[in-house]
Amino acid sequence: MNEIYLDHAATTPMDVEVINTVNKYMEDYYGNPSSIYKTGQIANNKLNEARKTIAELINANDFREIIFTSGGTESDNLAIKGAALALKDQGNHIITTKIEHHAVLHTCEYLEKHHDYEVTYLDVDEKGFVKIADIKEALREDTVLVSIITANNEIGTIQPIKEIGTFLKNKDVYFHTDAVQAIGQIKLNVQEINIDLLSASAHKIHGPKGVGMLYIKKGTKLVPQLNGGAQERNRRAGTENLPGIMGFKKAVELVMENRQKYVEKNSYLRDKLINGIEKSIDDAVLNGPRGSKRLSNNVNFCFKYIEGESILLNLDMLGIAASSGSACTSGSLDPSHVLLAIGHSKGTAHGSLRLSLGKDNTEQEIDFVLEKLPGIIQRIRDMSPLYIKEKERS
Amino acid sequence: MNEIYLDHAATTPMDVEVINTVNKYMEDYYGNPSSIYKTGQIANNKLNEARKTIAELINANDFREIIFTSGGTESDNLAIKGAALALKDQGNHIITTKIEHHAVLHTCEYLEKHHDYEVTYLDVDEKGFVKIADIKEALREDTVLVSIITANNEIGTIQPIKEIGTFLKNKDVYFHTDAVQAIGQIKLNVQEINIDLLSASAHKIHGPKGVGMLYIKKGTKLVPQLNGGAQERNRRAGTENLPGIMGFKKAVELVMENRQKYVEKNSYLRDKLINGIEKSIDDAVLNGPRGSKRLSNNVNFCFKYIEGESILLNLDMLGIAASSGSACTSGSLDPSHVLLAIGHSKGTAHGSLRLSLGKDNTEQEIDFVLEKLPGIIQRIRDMSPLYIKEKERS
Amino acid sequence: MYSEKVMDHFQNPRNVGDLENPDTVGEVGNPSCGDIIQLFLKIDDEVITDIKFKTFGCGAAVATSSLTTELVKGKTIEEALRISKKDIAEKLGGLPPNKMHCSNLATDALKDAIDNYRGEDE
Amino acid sequence: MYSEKVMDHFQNPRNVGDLENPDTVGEVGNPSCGDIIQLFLKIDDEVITDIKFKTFGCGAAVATSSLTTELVKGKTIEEALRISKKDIAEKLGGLPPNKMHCSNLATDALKDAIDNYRGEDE
Ligand SMILES: Cc1ncc(COP(=O)(O)O)c(C=O)c1O
Ligand SMILES: Cc1ncc(COP(=O)(O)O)c(C=O)c1O
Repeated sequence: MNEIYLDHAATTPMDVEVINTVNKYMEDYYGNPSSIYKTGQIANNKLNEARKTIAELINANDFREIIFTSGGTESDNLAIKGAALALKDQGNHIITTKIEHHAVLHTCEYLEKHHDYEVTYLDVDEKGFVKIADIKEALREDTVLVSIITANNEIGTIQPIKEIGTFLKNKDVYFHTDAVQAIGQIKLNVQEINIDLLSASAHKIHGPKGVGMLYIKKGTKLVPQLNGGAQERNRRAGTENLPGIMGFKKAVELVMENRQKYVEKNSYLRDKLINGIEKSIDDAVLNGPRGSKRLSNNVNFCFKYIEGESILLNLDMLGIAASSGSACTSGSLDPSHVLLAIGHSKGTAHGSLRLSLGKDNTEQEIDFVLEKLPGIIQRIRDMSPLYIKEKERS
Repeated sequence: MNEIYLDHAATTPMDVEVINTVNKYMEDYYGNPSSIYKTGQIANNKLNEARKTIAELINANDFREIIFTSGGTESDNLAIKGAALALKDQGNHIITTKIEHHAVLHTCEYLEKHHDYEVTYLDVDEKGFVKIADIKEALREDTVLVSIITANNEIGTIQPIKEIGTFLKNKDVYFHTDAVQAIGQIKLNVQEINIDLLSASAHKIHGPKGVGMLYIKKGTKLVPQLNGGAQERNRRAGTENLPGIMGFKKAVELVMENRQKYVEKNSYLRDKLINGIEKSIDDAVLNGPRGSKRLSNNVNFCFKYIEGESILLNLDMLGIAASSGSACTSGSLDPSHVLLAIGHSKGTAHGSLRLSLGKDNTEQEIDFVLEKLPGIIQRIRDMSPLYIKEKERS
Repeated sequence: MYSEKVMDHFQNPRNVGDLENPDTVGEVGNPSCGDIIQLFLKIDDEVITDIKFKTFGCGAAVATSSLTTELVKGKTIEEALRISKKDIAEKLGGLPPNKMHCSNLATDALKDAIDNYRGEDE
Repeated sequence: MYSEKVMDHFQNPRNVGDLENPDTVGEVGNPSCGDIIQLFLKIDDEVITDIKFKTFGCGAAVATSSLTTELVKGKTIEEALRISKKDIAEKLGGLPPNKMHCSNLATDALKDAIDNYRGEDE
């Protein structure tokens, strides 16, 4: 049975060119980039080449504005804790949204708990959009940082990041965006958008796991969070993972080369999935917006009366890998904070299914999912006490 | 020109078996270990296999006591910040030594600066040993953590870690040790030694860069430092780097298989280097102890009247890769804190050279170094105003 | 994650559905928690002669419901009440640590049904 | 890290050593900082006719010493004093950012030597 992998928002298979790159660097470039002998200096030059490629991806002004981390989570932690602590004397208020990734939310909670910061978690509308007016209202004298996700990992909502950046321009706050889900699909221009800090992760774009980056606009103050050696210009200690970083570089090159093509292909498959599900399954609620303000690879539905994990298990039996915002997949009791933030009841939020596309998904795979999903949903609903109740009601 | 790599304490070339392992997992195991579908569950099982191997290496009681990080630096940061913050209500005093790696020292400084902790930095003797009596004296009611490096990365001193652990038993403090340099060479038994937290890094034992681990004895409280997803049982967020972790596992297997053989070989080469240098070069001071209390792969000398970077550049011209505790190699003004701690003047400390052996170094390589080094030292001394002055004096 | 036995019960749940005129019904959970289990029982002279379930919930919730119905069918009420959540988890070849709470639900629902039957609905 | 020109001067330093009866000597730095530069000059009618250096220090310190001696030999004192650290760094094809302070040392030592020569040892 061939796997139909539809969980690219969680992680992506590595591109074969990326694997080959990592391989080459594992074999031939073991030098420590901080050393002055040749193998070290060569490694250091390679590191800087990788910075240049990534700077190009987001149109950073200078390759030295890119530092490498162990992934999106670390980048978010460094950006938020690092910037907040650096501006401690200026204030202790942070603005973010209710639909951030846990890497942002739990980092904010850490600052609340361990450093007495106050955090405003902005509401979003029923499609997941943040309103500029809400940011405006939340801004205070002592606000030091605004952190807003570029595109949501669960429901695919792409925020009006440029408007937000423009609004924040000349305000005395740092603007951070978690672009982990966005960089593979959206052309971002940090200078134009006026971003101070931007997080990304390699394994979401067919790169290696355990590698991320943080864009730090020149002049942005940051208290390092991994303390130790002088690597990354004293902003992130630890021996640099050159093979992984070069794999990230290669993955970014492939994004720049193929982005448009994949976005077009995936948008088509995405809409086919959305339309097909809406046509064949009752009481299926699309989460997030439609069209160009939705990530080209994201499909997310709540199927009423049922619970998400059962859907996943049934799909898995057919070789379809997907994910859910159901609490039961995470071991907690609360379902996805994102689905609650867009207005779902907990009961409905438990029944969510996310299908996230990648570059290699085919139309046949989508057709197969569309063929099987209605039966699965019906089978689970037939078992559900809620489904009956609803039907009796009507 | 073939490189003679003698900087294994900085980083090691990956073993070909490790490369093959990483490769295999890059190609075939892309599943997200937190997911419930098969590829995810398989990845999760593999993660746990890796934990088991590493638990075996250090004789941990349970594989769930091992969590993965991005390297030694992160492990040190997590252990120290995490434990200190978890015990905040119990006290805010930490004991460590003056010869820790920067990953420990700068982390302690972070806690001093951002969380009002008090840190006692213990002196060491002229060979780099910590005295139990000093720990005893430093211990206070409000001490929550003692962090002492197992074996020093610069001068190779192996601490009496078992005595320290025994002394700390039943004291109400956590005991952390940075075993980054040690695990490849010394058989450690965390249960016997009574260790609560132990840091290690894969790339120091011919494993991949960007992967580390922290042993967290069952019941040890820890405030997570990378906040986000629920990975690593809520102790370290971020998508797990399975290929890297499996490479770490393989490297650990190779350590268990070959440790004794390499330690014997390297001890022999180490002593040949030490004796040869002492015989052929005047005013060369060995840093650190001799014999079994010294890491089998570590050679470190101060050559008086000269500065370390010049030595490295001259060695590099001959294809010999080495390192120095000279400030000029790090861009700061102060030379190695370790060399100062064992009693050297700044001037002498600037003239240090570390040669650190690895499994593939040969006796011919060592002979070549011994043949070339005296000429290099003499050439630099002939340029040095200090050398003349000393000679005039005598 | 799940044992083969859990997956077997999840894929082929025994006794799904409801009974036309049950002698008693038990229900625990609510949609916000993500789990609801309903049990429908026929009881004849203290013996559970038939039982069906409906479940809204995860794989563990479905499997524990299914196994519970299988175990208690034909047993007396007393015997049925002696089945513990631990028995259920063990008979399923274990449950993941974070799913242990699900294994309570089916036995709780059974207790609820029997309480209702005996009129002890406190 | 270092440019080819720096490495050339480091490998083949010009004018290393000292002079038997120098007309003046300049020295800056100290061992704790990791850099000392000594310059020995012969001066004839305001012209630097010979110059030698001794350096304790890193690659940049040696190379800047070497280049400085090369540049000033044959020049008048006035001309020599006009050579800035920036000139030195540029002529060496640049220095790494964290080594910029080393490029001060040689010009400072030259200034010290000339100050000493003129008796302006403040
Ligand atoms: C939006 C977003 N931010 C952050 C992360 C964390 O990235 P990583 O798992 O690479 O640490 C993810 C992915 O899990 C994500 O989707
Ligand atoms: C003793 C010691 N601790 C910590 C580290 C940091 O490890 P890493 O570079 O893997 O973060 C090193 C190596 O640099 C080390 O030698």
